[in-house]
Amino acid sequence: MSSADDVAAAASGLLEVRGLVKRFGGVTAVNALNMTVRAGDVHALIGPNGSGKTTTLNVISALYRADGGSIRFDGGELAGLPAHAIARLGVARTFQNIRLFGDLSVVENVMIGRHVRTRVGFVGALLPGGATAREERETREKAHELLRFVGLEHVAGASARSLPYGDQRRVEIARALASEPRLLLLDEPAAGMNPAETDTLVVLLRSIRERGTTLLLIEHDMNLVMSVSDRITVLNFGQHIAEGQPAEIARNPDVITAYLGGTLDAA
Amino acid sequence: MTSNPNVTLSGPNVTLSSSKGGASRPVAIAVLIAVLALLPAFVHSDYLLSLVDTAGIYAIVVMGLGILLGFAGQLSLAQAAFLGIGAYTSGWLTTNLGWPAWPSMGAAMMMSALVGLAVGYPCLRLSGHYLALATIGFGIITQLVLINWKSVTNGSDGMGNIPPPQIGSFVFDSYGRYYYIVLVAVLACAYVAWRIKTTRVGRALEAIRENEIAARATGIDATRYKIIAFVLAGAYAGLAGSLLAHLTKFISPDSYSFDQSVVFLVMLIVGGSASISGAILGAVLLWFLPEVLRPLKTSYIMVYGAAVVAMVVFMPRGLVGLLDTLRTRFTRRPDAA
Amino acid sequence: MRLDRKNFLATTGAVAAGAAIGFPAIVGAAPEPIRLGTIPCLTGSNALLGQQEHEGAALAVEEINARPDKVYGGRPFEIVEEDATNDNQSAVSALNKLLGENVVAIVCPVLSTQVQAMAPVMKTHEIPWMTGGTAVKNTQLGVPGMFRLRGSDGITGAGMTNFAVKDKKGKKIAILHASDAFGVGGADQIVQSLKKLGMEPVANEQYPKDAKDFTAEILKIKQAAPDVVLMYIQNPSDTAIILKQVHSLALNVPIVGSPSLGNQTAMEVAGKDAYGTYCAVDFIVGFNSNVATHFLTSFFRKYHHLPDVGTGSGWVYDAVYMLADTYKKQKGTDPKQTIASLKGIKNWDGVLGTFSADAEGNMVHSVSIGQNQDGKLHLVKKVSG
Amino acid sequence: MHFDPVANMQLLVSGLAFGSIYALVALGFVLIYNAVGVVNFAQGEFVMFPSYIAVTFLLPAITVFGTVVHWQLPIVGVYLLVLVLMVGFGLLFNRIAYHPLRDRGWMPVVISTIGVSIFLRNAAQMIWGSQPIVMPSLFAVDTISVGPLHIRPQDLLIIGVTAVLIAFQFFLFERTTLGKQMRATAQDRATARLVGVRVGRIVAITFVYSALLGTISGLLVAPLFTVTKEMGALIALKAFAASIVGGFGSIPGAIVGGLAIGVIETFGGFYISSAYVDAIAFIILISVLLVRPQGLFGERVAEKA
Repeated sequence: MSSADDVAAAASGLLEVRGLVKRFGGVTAVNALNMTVRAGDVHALIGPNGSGKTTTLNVISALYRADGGSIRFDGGELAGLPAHAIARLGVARTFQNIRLFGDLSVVENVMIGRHVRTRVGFVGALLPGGATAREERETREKAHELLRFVGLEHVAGASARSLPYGDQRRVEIARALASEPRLLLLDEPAAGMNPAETDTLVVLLRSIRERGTTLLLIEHDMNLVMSVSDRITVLNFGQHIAEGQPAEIARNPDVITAYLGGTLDAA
Repeated sequence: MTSNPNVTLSGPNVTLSSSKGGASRPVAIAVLIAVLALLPAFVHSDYLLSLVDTAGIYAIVVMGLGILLGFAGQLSLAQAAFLGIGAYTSGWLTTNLGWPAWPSMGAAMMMSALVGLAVGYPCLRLSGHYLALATIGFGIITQLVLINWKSVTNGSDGMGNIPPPQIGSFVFDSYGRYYYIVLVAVLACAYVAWRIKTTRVGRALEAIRENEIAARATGIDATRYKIIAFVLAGAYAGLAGSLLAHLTKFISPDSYSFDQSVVFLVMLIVGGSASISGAILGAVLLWFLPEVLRPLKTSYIMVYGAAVVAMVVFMPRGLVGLLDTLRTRFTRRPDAA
Repeated sequence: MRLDRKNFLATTGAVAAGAAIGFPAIVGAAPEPIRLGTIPCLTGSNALLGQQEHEGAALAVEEINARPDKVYGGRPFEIVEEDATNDNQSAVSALNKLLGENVVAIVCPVLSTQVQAMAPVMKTHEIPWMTGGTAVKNTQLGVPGMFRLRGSDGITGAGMTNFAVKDKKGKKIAILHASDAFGVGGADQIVQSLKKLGMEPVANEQYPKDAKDFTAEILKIKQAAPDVVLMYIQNPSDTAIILKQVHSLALNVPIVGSPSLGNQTAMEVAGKDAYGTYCAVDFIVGFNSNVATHFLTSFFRKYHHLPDVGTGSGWVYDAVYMLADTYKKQKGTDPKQTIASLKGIKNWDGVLGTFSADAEGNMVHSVSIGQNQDGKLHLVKKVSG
Repeated sequence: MHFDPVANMQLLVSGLAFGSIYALVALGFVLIYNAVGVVNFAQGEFVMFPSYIAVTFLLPAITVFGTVVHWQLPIVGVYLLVLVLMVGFGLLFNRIAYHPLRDRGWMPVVISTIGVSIFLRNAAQMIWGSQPIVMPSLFAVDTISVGPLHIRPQDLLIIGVTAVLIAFQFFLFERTTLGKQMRATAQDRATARLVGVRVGRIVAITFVYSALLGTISGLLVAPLFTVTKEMGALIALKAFAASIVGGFGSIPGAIVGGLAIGVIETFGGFYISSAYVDAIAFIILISVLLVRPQGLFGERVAEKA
């Protein structure tokens, strides 16, 4: 890659990770990671197990505190901000091991996703009618609309826990989308899905991108990665070993070595 | 795998119980309130009325605990201490400064809410059993302060001559009259809890209860909302404490013990922790249960203990869950096919 | 309105039977019993006190009902008992329940805080209230018909102090007391009595509720090197444990305790550790009237253990007998009339001594100082308040 | 208040004795917590109930259900009998209060153990009445004097038995298959089940062992405390505090926490205020929690996202 490309990428980077370090005890999980996610892209973060992908996502969304480096989102520094503030700035996410509000209904899960886009506080809640009722109605409508979008409107009233695995993942996505994020972090969205569900997911991810949401995606399913990604960053042992378009990555010898000599011929 | 259509059974209106409960719900509530308002016209026994008054006051404490534990998932075993703080604030203001009862009640609520804030803030770092123990510690310390800070609390002797509230020359000095104050307070507290539960704040609290990490990642300032829950639980208990003080007119530190906090917790869990009607039902049932068992003489507390175990084992979602199940069983049959 | 299911069934049964044979149910019925209310703490951490209260009342009623000379108008006593449990709220509801039960007099719980919590309700009912609660305040609450059948903390505290200072020649007095209302109230009375003598306690230690280790308190008192230690404690179990620890920590000075020290349970539990200690008591075996001797023997026959006369059973026994005598004398059970009669009680002989009512309703005006000699209490002297 | 070395020694012995009891009961808490992830609020009754059973068979005469019985048996036999009965008690407790609720999270179990605790306390009152009962001591003398120091042999016994039990527990957990299975169950029940541990049985054994620890604590303190239905309540609360100060789930933590609370309380009662002695313990506890939420010996729970 030429340096001119880098400058261009940096100029339009929605998320810029520079020199990111995260240690657990003596283990360095993420080591001086650089990564640029361009606005409007589907950006995949791949690497073997234990390469620090999820840790990177967790540091970006402030579930872990970074031990060094910077994370700039739309020009502002994220490192040091609490998780909820980052969500407020427009970074939403899903989790590798699904984290739904299990006892609540599907639509309530998505309504909670609207939290940062709604205002009514404690005092507002006590006042009957007016603005509160309107906002409630809008929140609910918006939630139903999103459930339609992910294809789950028919289970809106069911408890989130009662859904099959694949549907739970889609509820998580709908919940994340409810905050109208500019950047959506997806941690292995296809895990546990059957091929049919994965196909639906691909369609869904594409349409999310069409809505103008930037995606940063961790995924093991290389078919999925290669078919939806605009750019790919490859991690190994917490370090960035390659970044580029899917085709470049598939040819990169370092990447192939990292995957134990396997080939990424699926692309 | 496609999703199972059966899961839609409960439907959004049932599980959300918010705006559109159908026309029957407001009517049912109005009828219930009307019946409750007429109660003293039919019940003349001071004994029963005093039980009802106290049950209502306990329902307020338990609703407060419901907001903290049922909604937000934070276990506190210090509700009795907040009850005490409310009672003593009211008692001190009326007997020492000569305040009338009404503003004292407000002050009692504020005071307990403030202490709730002070306790909630450092306790936020703790969860589960750790939080439980920190609140037990706070409760025990509060009771010790009530016993030993004699210049303000009058120590173990307690504080007497707390005046009843009055409007003009109408004094709320009988159980029947006081009933209306309790009724209004219970309804107001239930309304507040219900509004919280069914709007954004309540959803945020429930999100924290269900999964705090996901809640934070969704943009919910968990710290802030947990403090709100602590403050509300404090305010509810403070109001209840004050109501109790003006009803009995005498307070002493032994009423605000750890054991009493445990009783409130049991009331909530038996009623159904995430539900407002559950909190009220639990409080009323477990306050009346020992009274009903009185004819068993000394063995009744034993039976009460066994009943608590049985209720937890056989009614997993509390009384409210049991009622829900029964209702579903009787109303769903026609369209079950 | 009576809520008791058994009574309801009995009444309906009688009415039905009466209707069946064409007679009104009243005719031929046994004389209506005199219903007497009691509110002991039967459950909770003060259950021991409640049990003793219950035993005293039950014994008295059993005896009276068997003695035609004591029964007024052939009407037997019937006890309506409600558990005051351990908290004020339940005590008040127990009281409210009793008040709906058509009782003519009520024997209060022995805990003074419960009595005070009940006071607002008691004020609105003019019936005799018989109490054993010793807080000075109890008879000053403005409750019409309040009578105390034991010496108040004022009398006891002054008696203990005077004995310690004058008889035991104590110059340095230490106090050890419980943190409950009884302990604190009593300790305050002792401090006041000392003040009257121009003295101050060299140590005034309070131990917390449910404490089991008193090493810290006892060592602190030991450091103050007192001549006499005064103890004001209600719970007999606490008393016994403290005496054991006083002994094992070798605090070898005269000890003068509140009535619980001379209490049967405490003496049995403490055993040798209580030998030689003094206590202020309402009652000492062998130094009271025939009434007392009779009470002790029949109590033992019925319950197979000795009563705690002062704190526990004696005052309740006296209360029931006093009411029986009064009903008989005034030929009626009208509560207002009874209050008036009780106010006029003079030199009435009971288990706890001779009762005379003063203006506030206090009936006992002196206290005995006893010494535990090899497990038995011996009268040292009688002191008045 | 002048500094007095003798008084300090005296306080230390007493504090250690009480601390040992807290530690023993705390071990019971920790075991159950480790095995099933809940706090047993009836742990205090695990101390109280066996004490009553013991005095029933030890005393020359005792009132049971209102009738006097004279069962006076030799002390060793009684101790064995109580231990056997408490094995059954532990099994029954598991069956009634825990087993039906095992899949329902920790809150219902907490409530059910509270229910059992209420039941047992009042059952004890029904059976044995409200009179405090003295448990005869094993020792002929109450106190031995070492120079100016007065020591109760019972205190030494408590400290000694606790030390032996801790050693036994160490041996059990580190050296025996049963202990290893208990540890495996504690750490990860699903995995334990996979490798062939009969989890249900191990949980039952845990309850039994915890009941036995309570029993031994009860037999040790009863001669000092007198047997009452309330005797276990405050010990249990302090032991609960001790186990949290030490770090919940940590066995060395429970021991150090128990001893620390015992000693701090006794010294606090002497040097600061005996009126606030319970507050002292809890203030220290809350401070420890705020500085080190995982307790002194607890492992920092790895953040998981």
